[in-house]
Amino acid sequence: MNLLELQSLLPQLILALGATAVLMGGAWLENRRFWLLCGMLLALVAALCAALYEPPLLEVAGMYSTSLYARFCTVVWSLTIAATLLISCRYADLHCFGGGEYAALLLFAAAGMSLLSAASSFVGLFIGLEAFTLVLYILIAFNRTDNRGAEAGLKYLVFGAVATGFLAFGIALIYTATGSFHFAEALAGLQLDGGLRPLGLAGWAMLLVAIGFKISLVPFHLWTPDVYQGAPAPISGVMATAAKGAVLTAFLPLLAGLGDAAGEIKSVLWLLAILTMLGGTFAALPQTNLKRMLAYSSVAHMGYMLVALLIGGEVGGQALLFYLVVYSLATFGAFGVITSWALADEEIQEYAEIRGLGYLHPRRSSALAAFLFSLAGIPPLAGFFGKFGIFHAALRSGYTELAVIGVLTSLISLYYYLRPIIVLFMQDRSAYQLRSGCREEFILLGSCFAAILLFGVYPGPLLELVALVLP
Amino acid sequence: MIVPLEHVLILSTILFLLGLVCVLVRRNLIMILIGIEIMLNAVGLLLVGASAFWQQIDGQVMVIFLMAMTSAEVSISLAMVVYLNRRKGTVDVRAFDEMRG
Amino acid sequence: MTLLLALIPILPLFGGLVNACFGSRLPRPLSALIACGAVLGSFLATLGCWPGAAGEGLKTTLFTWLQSGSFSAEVGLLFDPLAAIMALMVTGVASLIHLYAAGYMEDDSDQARFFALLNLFVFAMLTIVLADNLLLMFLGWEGVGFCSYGLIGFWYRKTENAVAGRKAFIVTRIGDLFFTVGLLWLFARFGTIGIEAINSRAAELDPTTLTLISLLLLGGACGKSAQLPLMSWLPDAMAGPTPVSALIHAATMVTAGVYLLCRMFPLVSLSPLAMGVIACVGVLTAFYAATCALAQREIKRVLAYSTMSQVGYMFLAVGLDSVSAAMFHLLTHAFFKALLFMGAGCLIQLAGHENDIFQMGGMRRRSQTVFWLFLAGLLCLAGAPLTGGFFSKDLILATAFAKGDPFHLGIYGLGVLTAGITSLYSFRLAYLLFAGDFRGEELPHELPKLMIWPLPLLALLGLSGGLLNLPHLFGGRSWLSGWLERENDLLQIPLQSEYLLLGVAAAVFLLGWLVAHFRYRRFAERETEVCKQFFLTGWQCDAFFDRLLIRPFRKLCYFCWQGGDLGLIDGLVEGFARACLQWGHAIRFLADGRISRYLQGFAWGLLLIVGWFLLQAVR
Amino acid sequence: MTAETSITFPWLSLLLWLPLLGTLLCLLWRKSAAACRYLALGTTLLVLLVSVGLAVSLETGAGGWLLFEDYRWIDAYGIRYTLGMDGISLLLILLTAFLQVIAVLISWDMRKHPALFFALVLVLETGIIGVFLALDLVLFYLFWELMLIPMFFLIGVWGHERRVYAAVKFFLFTLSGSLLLLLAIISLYLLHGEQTGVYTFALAALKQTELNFTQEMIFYLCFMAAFVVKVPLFPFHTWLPDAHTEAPAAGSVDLAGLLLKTGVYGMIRFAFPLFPLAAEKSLPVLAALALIGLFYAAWIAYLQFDIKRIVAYSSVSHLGFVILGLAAWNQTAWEGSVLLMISHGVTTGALFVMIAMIRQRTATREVDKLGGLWQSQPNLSAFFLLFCFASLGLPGLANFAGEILILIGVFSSQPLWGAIAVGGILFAAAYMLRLLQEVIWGPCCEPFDKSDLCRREWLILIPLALLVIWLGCYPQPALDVMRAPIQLLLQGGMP
Repeated sequence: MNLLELQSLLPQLILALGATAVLMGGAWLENRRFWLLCGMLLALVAALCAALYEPPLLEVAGMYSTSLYARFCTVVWSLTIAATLLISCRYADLHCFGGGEYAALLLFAAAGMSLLSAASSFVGLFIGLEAFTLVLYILIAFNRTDNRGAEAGLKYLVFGAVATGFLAFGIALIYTATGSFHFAEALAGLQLDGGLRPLGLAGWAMLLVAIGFKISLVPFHLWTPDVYQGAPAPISGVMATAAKGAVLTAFLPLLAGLGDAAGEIKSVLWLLAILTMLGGTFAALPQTNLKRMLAYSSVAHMGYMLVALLIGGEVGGQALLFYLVVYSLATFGAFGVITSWALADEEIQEYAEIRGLGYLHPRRSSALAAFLFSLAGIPPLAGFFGKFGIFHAALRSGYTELAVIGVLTSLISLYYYLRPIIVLFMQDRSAYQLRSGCREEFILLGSCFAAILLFGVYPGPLLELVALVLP
Repeated sequence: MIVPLEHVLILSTILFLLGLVCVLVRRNLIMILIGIEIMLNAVGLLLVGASAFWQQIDGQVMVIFLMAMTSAEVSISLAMVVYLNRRKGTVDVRAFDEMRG
Repeated sequence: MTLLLALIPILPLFGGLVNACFGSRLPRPLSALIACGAVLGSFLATLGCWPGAAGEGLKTTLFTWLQSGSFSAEVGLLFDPLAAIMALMVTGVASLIHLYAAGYMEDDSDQARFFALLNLFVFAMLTIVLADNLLLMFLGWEGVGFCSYGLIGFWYRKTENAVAGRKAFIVTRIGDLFFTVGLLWLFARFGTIGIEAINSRAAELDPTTLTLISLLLLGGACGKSAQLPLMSWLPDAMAGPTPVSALIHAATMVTAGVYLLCRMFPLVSLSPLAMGVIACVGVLTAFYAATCALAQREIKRVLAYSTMSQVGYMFLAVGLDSVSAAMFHLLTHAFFKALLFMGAGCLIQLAGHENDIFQMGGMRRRSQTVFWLFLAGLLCLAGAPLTGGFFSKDLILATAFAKGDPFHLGIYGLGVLTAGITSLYSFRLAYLLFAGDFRGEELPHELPKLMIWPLPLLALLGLSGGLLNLPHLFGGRSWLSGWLERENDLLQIPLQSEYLLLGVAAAVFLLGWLVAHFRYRRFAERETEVCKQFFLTGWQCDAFFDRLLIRPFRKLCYFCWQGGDLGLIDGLVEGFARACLQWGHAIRFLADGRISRYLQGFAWGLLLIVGWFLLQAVR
Repeated sequence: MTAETSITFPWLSLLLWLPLLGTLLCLLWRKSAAACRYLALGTTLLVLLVSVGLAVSLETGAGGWLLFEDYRWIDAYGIRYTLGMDGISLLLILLTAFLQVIAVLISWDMRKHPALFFALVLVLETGIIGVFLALDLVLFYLFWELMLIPMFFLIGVWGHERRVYAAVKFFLFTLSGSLLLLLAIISLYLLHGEQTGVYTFALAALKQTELNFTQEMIFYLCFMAAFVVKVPLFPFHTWLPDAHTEAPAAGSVDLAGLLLKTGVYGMIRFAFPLFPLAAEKSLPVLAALALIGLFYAAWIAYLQFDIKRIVAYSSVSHLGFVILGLAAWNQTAWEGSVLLMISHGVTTGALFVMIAMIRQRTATREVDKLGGLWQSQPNLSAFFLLFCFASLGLPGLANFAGEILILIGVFSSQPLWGAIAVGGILFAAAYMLRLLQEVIWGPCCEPFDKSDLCRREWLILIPLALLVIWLGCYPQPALDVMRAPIQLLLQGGMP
């Protein structure tokens, strides 16, 4: 690795080295808030660096690209991690997290995610994916006093490991079929009508199982609600947004490169998209736990994004990225509200526990309601233009059936998004007296809220940006 | 190449499926982890075979990465096993079904 | 002159509005004063306009009410001979009744509401009379319905009163539906709703349409005038205060139907079939109502049925092609019926708010004045020779006779029979009221002077009403027929037939009297007979309609509500929602918390993908 | 389409965003109920003032857009911020502005979260005005949905016993229709883009799209799905009685007076002009549904025990009349329909206002527990009588003028429909008189509060009553304003 290559990977390096430094430092100085803020600053610096610093090389070691697209993803994931660190301030105090480790692990995750989105070969993809998956194993079970956290950690570990097996096997099969790990060549190899093509398809099947797990497509979604419920709320937020988004963004160029050979794979994606939209929506209907509901809702949203992924190209990619950003803002915000409502011994997640909180904590409750409405796609919130883009893309590419199913599921989904809102605002007060939020939480929730409102009223700039960065 | 690629493929697939079955069938966490190790080793085998087939080195590089990753995963897994055993006094995965629905 | 014309309806409207808005804050006499003054002013304005009515009449347009496309409805007034005579009668009788009401309502706390509605009623009635187009007429038409509703249920604390008001409104509205359809149809055909324009172009219509439109107008008239089959509301309407019964349900509103038919006569008369139906409806109602009147026990119900019966005569007259006979009877009837009702009001007051004639008796001793006045009214009603009622009724019957064909002779026969019954029940009423001793328990009450004053005037008008259209036989010149420009309504029959008809009329009057004399001279509580019960309940019409219409209607409503709305539509919607939830539960239970189950999901998913690939490959 | 008018002062935007400004101020001063109250009143009055000012100063008799604004908005999809006001929109906006003042006044004593309440009422006003002004389909859809959230909260938070059920039902019903609308809008946009290469959501441009009949029918049905649910036409009406019954007074007023009208407006502004052939084909079905609804709702209303439900079903019945008028497809009937929309807004709004006042005094809406109100509250009862009779179509009061114009129009093109529809008037009388009977007549059921109207209530009722009488006796100014636009719409031209 020469200097130029290192320079090109500067943002990732900042994240990874910063994480190491924080980890070391955390062992000496036990000031939780300091390390969290430190981590946040590092993430912000990485984001700034990715946004402003023009990398000298277009590809690093044949594994990672430094295209605008990759930089955009790096910015987004770094900002997500920064936001997570910010919102965790109180939460970490409450649960006595080790500040250094927590910040370091999240920074590692950011590095992993940004590598994953930047991957231009299967090796890079594997490394990036594993890097943040390993970190998440730890983070999920980070709360050592919580049985549920342990269970969630276990579940994620077992499935993650199995999925890693599938991913690796899929990569190996593709490699066997094409003789290359690099996306362009590996995909080009699949085009041939050679005898090894079935092998490649088998590899893709394995790969899809692994992706299916990571972004929780039906029927690989079963772990999602349990893990989200058990993990600390900020971590659930990261998992529902950045972790899934990184996988999706990694596969967007992959599918685009597949070209004509993608027929079979797209038809599988088509099937998975339908299953996911329907399965996620219906399973979310009877939920009475906020985090589980959000988990199933994230499943359903993955279905929508899969539609965009499947369409690909400029239209699909634009819709996907816009949707991803908007969805992440809303979902992250929702988990942020749960974070900020957390008590020392437990998190408030059951609907029965949040009855009538809307008037006790009006700002956070209204923010939650806004996030949920945005997820439901009700204007004037950003979710509307997200869905608009997906349906637009689907209709434009002739996937009318997907658009119709999407419309149907978003109608049904409204019911489960309304339920917490009803509980919050339309029922009598529960006995819970929650702590009032801290400044950091309000800043973050406020900016999430402002963003979904802004993108709901004036999505133009974001749409243009997204169109600009598309590979 | 002495061994044909087909044989490597078949063997590694069998190994992978054995590992998968182990994961599916066993209830003991340790055994499940062992099944996963078998799956990953099947991958390693296939990669090495393919690397030999294509006369390229990067397949073997990937195996190195894989091993490193596996060891990291195992260390985390074992830590988790210890942690879980301390909490619930068992490593039977059936004990962990508190969250459902 | 046009200003004066506009004042005719505007004055009562103004009076009504003032009373409605500020009535409860005005000192008590002032509210009555405004009401009476408004109507009296209207009467004077009518008198003032009178000279302009002859020939083409006066016309004025105040403003455009509704204009859209080719449709245009102006608020325009037409003061031609027909409208003039009607307006004069309405304002005249209304003035007297307002005076009476001022006395009658002296002690009522809701006096302002009463006078507001009464004034508004006069306004609406005058709108019917003066309207130059059908839509404006319809405004008045519905307006009188509203006021009648409000006044029947005036003493709202008793639920029956309010129910009676509602019944009146709904039943008359059934008639209004026909009127509305007729109006729409006329507009569709002529492109205008002006009464004069329609009448002058009526001949353009083909006979079927003409007949149907005429029948629709008849339907409207039937509703308002309580003719068969829309008659059942009128007896119940007697729940209102007596001045209301006198004004609305005797003198003016119930004759609006007759007026409508007279107004549209050039149109209606072109259809022989419709004319026949009108005559039949008229004479049948006359007969029906007369029989019902025979058995009634409440004084006002007797009068109500007699009103229905007399209005039936007017319909008969229209059906016989004789507008002037109809108007003649309308006028005389208005005088004597108002007199009878107000007299009845006095009697009820004297008897201590007792309605039941079986509980009265001997009322002559309580007030001689009222006795004589009431008797004058009854004589008119019964058709005692030389009274107004005699002449007008005779003219109608003679017209029927003069037609000569079997159909009209049959009608004549039924008419004469009805006249006999009329005489019978009039004298039954007289005997039950005045003969013998008082049978009730209540102490007598005093009569306010204001309640007596208007009566003699009306008695005079009623008794001498014949002068309006005195036939040549008696040396008269049939002024009314001339005024209405209906000279061909005059009878063209030989002199001896005319004498014969007069003789028959006098004979049935005497016959009715005699029968009543022998039957009711001495009061005896008779056992209720089946026949009597049948007549008392108005031929069981209420029960019949209840069975035939109201109960099925309620069932239909119930079916729509429970079956359609809650059952079918909501059931489908909620069923869909429930199904969604159940699928949700089913999918939810896949995630049972077991790691092994979740891992199986992986395996199934892998199989699914591989299988799908294979499927694609096979294809 | 006059582009130069957009250079002048953006009156339409002012009208549109004023209420939202009020919302923000309300939320800022949420600690003080009185401040919110006056802010809301001030804002709604200001909107009323501006709209009345526009109505007076503009030359309303002319066809075409009275005011027009057009700005770039979202270039990526070709979405523009296009507002336009013609006679019909002007009338509906006047109605909106007026009823919102009433809605604020009737909720003057709101004790439960007043700031939020008034804020939502103001957001709702923006949504409704936006629907009446928007000419870009996506902008329209945005406002169309914007109405949902405040209404959902108004019903769900300030409603009565079954409020949550009603709110959810309202939300889901209306959204189910509008999502189809969204699909159709996007498809139409794509089709137009493929044909012309210009991707735009502008109504005027999309009208030029060439469609074959099947496409046109499908699009039309999707559009109508949204509008028909909102109107609501039989058999999509079951959300309305529930929503009305449970909503607070202001919610009911807005719902009946304004929200329902947006559905009709959507039809005449978007569905019919965009898909004239399909619309023409659908008229008999539309008329049949309208006629069924007209009778069906009236029959159901006759049996209801909850006075709000009676009025709610009467709304369904009246809107059936409106749709019937549209289905007749001629000038007179359309003028009647628009006029009836306005009159119905005023009368039904007034009735809901009165029901709220009655409820305040008696604490019940059950007919069994009411009665004889005239005895203790004669003034209140007199107004109630007036509005009930206006609602049942007494000539000279508001609803009659619209109804008779509709009947004349319908009769001239389809005599049978017209003749049947006349029957609806009878049943309207049946249920309205029953309502009157149970509430103000009969023996007195002691209300716990025997006070008659207070000053604020007089202030609410007198304008309503005057308007009801004015619309009944002299609706000509309103008819003049809507004449030219309706002519243009019927000819298929853009106003």
